[in-house]
Amino acid sequence: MTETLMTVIVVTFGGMMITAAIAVLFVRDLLSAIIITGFVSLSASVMFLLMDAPDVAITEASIGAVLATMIFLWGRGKIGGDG
Amino acid sequence: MIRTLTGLIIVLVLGAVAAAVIPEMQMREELQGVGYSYVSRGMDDTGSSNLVTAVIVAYRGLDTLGEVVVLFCASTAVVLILTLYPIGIKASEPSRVVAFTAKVLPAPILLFGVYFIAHSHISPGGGFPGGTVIASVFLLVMLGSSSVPDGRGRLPAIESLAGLSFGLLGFWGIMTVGQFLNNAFLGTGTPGTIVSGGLIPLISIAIGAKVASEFSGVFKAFRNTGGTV
Amino acid sequence: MSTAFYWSIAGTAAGLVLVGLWGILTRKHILRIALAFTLADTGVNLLLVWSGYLPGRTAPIVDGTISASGITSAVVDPLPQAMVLTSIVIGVAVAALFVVVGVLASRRTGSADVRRMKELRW
Amino acid sequence: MVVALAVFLPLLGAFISVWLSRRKPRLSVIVSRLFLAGGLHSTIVLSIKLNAWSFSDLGNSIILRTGVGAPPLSINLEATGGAVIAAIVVYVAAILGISRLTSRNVKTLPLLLSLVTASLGLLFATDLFNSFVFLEIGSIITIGLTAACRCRRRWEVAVKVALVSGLVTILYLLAIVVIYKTTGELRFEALGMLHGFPALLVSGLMLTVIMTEIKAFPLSGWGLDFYEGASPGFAGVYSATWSLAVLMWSAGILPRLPIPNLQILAWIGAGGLVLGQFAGFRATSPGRMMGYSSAAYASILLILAGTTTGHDYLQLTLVLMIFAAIAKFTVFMLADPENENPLKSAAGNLLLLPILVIAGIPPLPVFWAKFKLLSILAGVSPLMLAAVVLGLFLEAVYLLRLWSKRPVRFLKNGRLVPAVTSLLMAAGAIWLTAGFWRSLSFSGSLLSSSTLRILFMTVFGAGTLLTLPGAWNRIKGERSYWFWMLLSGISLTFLPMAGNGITFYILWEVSAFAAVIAVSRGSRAAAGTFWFAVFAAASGFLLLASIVLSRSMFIAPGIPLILVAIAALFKLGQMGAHLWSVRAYSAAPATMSAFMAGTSSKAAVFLLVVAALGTGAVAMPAGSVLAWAGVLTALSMAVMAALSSDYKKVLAYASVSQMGYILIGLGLASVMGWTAAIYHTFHHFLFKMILFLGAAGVIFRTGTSDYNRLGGLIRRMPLTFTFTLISVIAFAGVPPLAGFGGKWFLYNGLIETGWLPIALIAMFASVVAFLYAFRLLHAVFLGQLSTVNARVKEAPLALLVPQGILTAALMLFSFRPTLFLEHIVPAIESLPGLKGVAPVINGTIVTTPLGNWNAWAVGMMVMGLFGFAFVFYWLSGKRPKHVGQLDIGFAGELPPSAEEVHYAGNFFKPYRRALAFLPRIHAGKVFSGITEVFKIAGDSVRAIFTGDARTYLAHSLIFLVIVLIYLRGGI
Repeated sequence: MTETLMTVIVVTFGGMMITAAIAVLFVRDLLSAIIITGFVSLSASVMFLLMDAPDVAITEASIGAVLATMIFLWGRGKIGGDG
Repeated sequence: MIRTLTGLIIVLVLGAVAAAVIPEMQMREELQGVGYSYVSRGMDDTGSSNLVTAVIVAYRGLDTLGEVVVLFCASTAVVLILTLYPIGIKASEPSRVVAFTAKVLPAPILLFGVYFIAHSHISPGGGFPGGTVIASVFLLVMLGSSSVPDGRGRLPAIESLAGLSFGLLGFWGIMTVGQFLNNAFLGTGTPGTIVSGGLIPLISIAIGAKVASEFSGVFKAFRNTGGTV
Repeated sequence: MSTAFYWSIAGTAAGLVLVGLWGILTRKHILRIALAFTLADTGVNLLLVWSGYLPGRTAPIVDGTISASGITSAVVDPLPQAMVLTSIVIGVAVAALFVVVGVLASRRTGSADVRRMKELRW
Repeated sequence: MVVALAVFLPLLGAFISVWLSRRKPRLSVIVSRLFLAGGLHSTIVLSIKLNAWSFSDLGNSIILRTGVGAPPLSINLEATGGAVIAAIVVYVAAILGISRLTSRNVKTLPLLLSLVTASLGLLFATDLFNSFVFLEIGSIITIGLTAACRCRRRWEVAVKVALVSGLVTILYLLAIVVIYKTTGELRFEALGMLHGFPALLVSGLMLTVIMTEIKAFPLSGWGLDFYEGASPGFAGVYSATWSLAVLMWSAGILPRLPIPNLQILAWIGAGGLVLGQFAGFRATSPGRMMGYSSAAYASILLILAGTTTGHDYLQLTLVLMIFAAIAKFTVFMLADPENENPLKSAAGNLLLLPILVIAGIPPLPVFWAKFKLLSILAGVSPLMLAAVVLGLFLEAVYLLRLWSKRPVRFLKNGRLVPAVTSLLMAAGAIWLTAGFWRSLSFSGSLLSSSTLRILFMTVFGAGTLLTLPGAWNRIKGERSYWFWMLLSGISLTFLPMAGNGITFYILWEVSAFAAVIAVSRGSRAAAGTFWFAVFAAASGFLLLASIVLSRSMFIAPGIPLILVAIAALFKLGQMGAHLWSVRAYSAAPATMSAFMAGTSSKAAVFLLVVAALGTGAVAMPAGSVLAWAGVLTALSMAVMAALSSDYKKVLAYASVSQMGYILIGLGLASVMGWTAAIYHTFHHFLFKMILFLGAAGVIFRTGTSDYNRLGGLIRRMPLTFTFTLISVIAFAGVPPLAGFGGKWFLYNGLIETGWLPIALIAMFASVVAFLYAFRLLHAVFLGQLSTVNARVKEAPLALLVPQGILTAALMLFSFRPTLFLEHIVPAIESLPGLKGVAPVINGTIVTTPLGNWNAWAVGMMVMGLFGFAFVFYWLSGKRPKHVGQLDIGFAGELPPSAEEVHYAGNFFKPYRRALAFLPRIHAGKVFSGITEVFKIAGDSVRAIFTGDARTYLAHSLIFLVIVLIYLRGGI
């Protein structure tokens, strides 16, 4: 994997993450927002991997992405509604 | 709308003002400060070939103890609040897919989690992700059955024991070499083997058990409908 | 070239922080605010790891490919990674508590809108 | 080892209790207490090892190494002396608060225990990231316990705390990124290694984090809501554990912030103090008041960080923070948890001590720190000093309101907490007072003339002794107040012995607040106490400001002198401050009114004398201001007295009016004027005491002070009447009795100086004085006896004997004024800076430029004439006809109201009409105007706390942006 390729990946990922983050704020449906947040976390975990941080990547994937998303989903189920 | 714009302006101004720091944050070629020392001495000091684990569990074990306490407090608080004000839903009969998954997957996932924990000083992983993975097994089992599993007292007991053993390991360090949470006083073994890194594996197990029992407790509380927990 | 890589990560991370802060300031649904916090948290964590990142090196795990003597020029800084591990766990712990409190608060006030939760003021 | 036990024993307890609390709840509480007790023991051992109790080597420390290796690789916990003392407070609060917190749910135990560990961890932390972890533990526990306690608005509070701590997390981590990236270090020392913009960015971020965490204005919104909405049990424990730890931690970080000029912190603090306390001034909920008070302490911390260093800094922060924490803890623990609005039904009596501690009243511990802080600020910037004094005053006002509006209630249980904390606060007071003892002086050097010193001490001492017996006679609804009156009197008695400003100030404040407490124990006290307390606080703060501004010596000319003059005028009840005096005199227990009007008001005269002497003499312009203030008060208050129809109110107005003459005398700055003032001071003491003690007797027997329900008491209380008659003659200023002497000297002085308009108004005022004196005698003692009072007895001996003694003294000095003057006049002549000629004393004759005054001859002559008239009257044989009070001659017509029927009703109707041309002086309006301005200011400030949690977050971010822009010197 060349550095150029890595840069391209990172720039693409970064752009997507920021777009997704803005989408989290503005998308109507709360469920989508939660899932997009999970996606951002997952992308971050990829970025951690790219920055030579496998421990962090594993933790971010299992805790930051999966667990947090589950908690948010639970919360949404209890509150309901969008906003 | 006005609020959204105002917020945007505040945030953008903040970003613009803080951006002046960029020239001072240039990329480095060499490790600096304590990072260099960790890398150069880490293996000799701790016997852990995973330097991140060496930092987490050995050098800065106090942070990790704090981290354990954070999780402990958060889970205690969540369980406490949800016990006082139960808002769970009655567990419905699980679908067959879920029930099947709940039967098949636990064993491999459990193995995965245990590996994370036991090998934290050799390879990526550690007590926190390992514990979370194990807790997800619990969640899976719970989802696969129609009733809330009756772990009355058992989860807190594991939690207590795990926490106590972490704490007592800390005091052991103080009593032997006068340094709280020191884990290298028994010798550090050969880096790269499973029995190495001093007490790191033991501490990882304690952390893993604690994290697993805490998250399991939280999952259970999420499903609590007002019965006794 | 690696400079571009380096700074694009920082840019992404800083962007996430700012978007997160923006969301915290402007969203009104309590869970959405929690999501915004998670975004900002993710951004900060990226920044932390980034602060210890040295391009062209490997993860701070010693295996057969790294000689003990040349290790200081072979791996990235482990400390920020250790801090981020802590920070991720703390983040999720706070998020869980926040969600639970938020859920109960919105069930009490009948709405998940934080603007409705200002009985206490002045 | 000991440090590890101190920090981590509670954590082990928490780990155990999470399991035990489910199995054996009671046992788990006991076990937790044991763990806490063990930890407390360890901290005490530490404090002894560190010799922390001397408060002098607070920087000493014992280090606990953790992990592997040594810093900067690993993390140390450093138990410094100051942190250890704070840790002891944390433990004590946790042990005392445990039963309150677990009374509903034992499962909160692990959280409480972890909170102790987190607090100690933060107190001992030496590493930035480590502090972050502890901060997070604390926030999580705060959220959890807020939500778990039973209080109606817990969810709202929990959400707000969670949001704010989330933001703090992000900002703090950003700071850590910058710090680590640029220095490669995480210890506190790393802050000092920063340069250039990273240093400024980190400073801005850390400052925002700290100010949000310690709830400093304007980032205090969430804290206010927290204190108002959280359950008092948890709020109390929080304030003495976590909040204390965060404050002490911040105190460690703030001076390390890498900004070029740390003094900016002090300005942020001072500005926040004033604005925040303006907002607090408007708070209505007790919990919120406590929140504003903690914002005040946070601001003070910033001020300290910006102006003090080294040992002073450690000591001041420690003393301020721990005692405020203990006091706040006590206040919250006194709240009644069963009540819907718990703090509003707090135990009223026990609330006083913690509130006085927080307000910083001497000699309570916080005072010493505040005094030292103000002394330091006087050298930094007078503007900052003014801001801080104003802020502290506003804080005192709402704290006093909190106390004075409390209904009296006692806790059914839980006396242990106030007992222990009161003990701690008292011990602190004694400890610190002992520490500062060397700075006190009782050489009496403030007033060089020993004669005058003895005179004032006699007045204060005799006044206290003569009123004390009367304090045992209480009417229904009054609570025991003799102790407070005695305390007030004792401090007054020592006042002339004060050798420097601070000693004077302490005695002054103790006396004033003891009087406040005594007044508050009257049956109708609610209305009067608050304003009395406010003016006492105001005069106290003015005095304090002038003392610190003058530096060591008592009073310097210029602003300090003006402040002292205003303080004294407030105390005298002059210039509109009669607002408090009239209310307080009429609300206080009757004997207490006598003490205040007759005795403690002379303290202000003493202050003015001292102040005038300290600056050579009152300068001419200031003197004429004083004189005009005096004469206008004399007139307006005399009019008010004439028109009032309440016994005690009349006396109150009369007192204030008489004080006006003293002011004129002092304002003259001549020997004659001062002779008049001192003479009048002494004689006013005599006759006002007689009058008020007489009034106390009447009120004690009849239960009322309303003219319309009195009358004809001459036959039931002949002795009281006699004494009252004598003193009325005396203070009306008619020869032969003593009141005349004062006026004689006064007119001499006025004519000598050429202040004729003042002389004319003063003369007119004394005519009015005659009117109200006349009315008083009539309304109370003459006329028809009310049927209600048909059986009242003569006043008790405890009141009569002092009146008799005072009357004897009055008669003696009336007929032989030279006995008094031959000591006083030389003393006044010897004072520096007074102009004009002195009266010459020759035997019984006093000679002034206007003529001779032979009191003995005049007295004899008047007595002779009086006797002649009496004999003539007796021989004429005309006797008054006895008419019952309700025996009315109206023909079949019902009188409209009692006032129309009563002899004394609308007594001065003709004069009221005649005096209508006089401008109605409503000085009260000036103060209500000021209050109104304060209210508007407060409302506009506190409008920023909208209650929307996101606004609070915006405050923090906007503050951060502004600080960064400021530090960068522009965008």
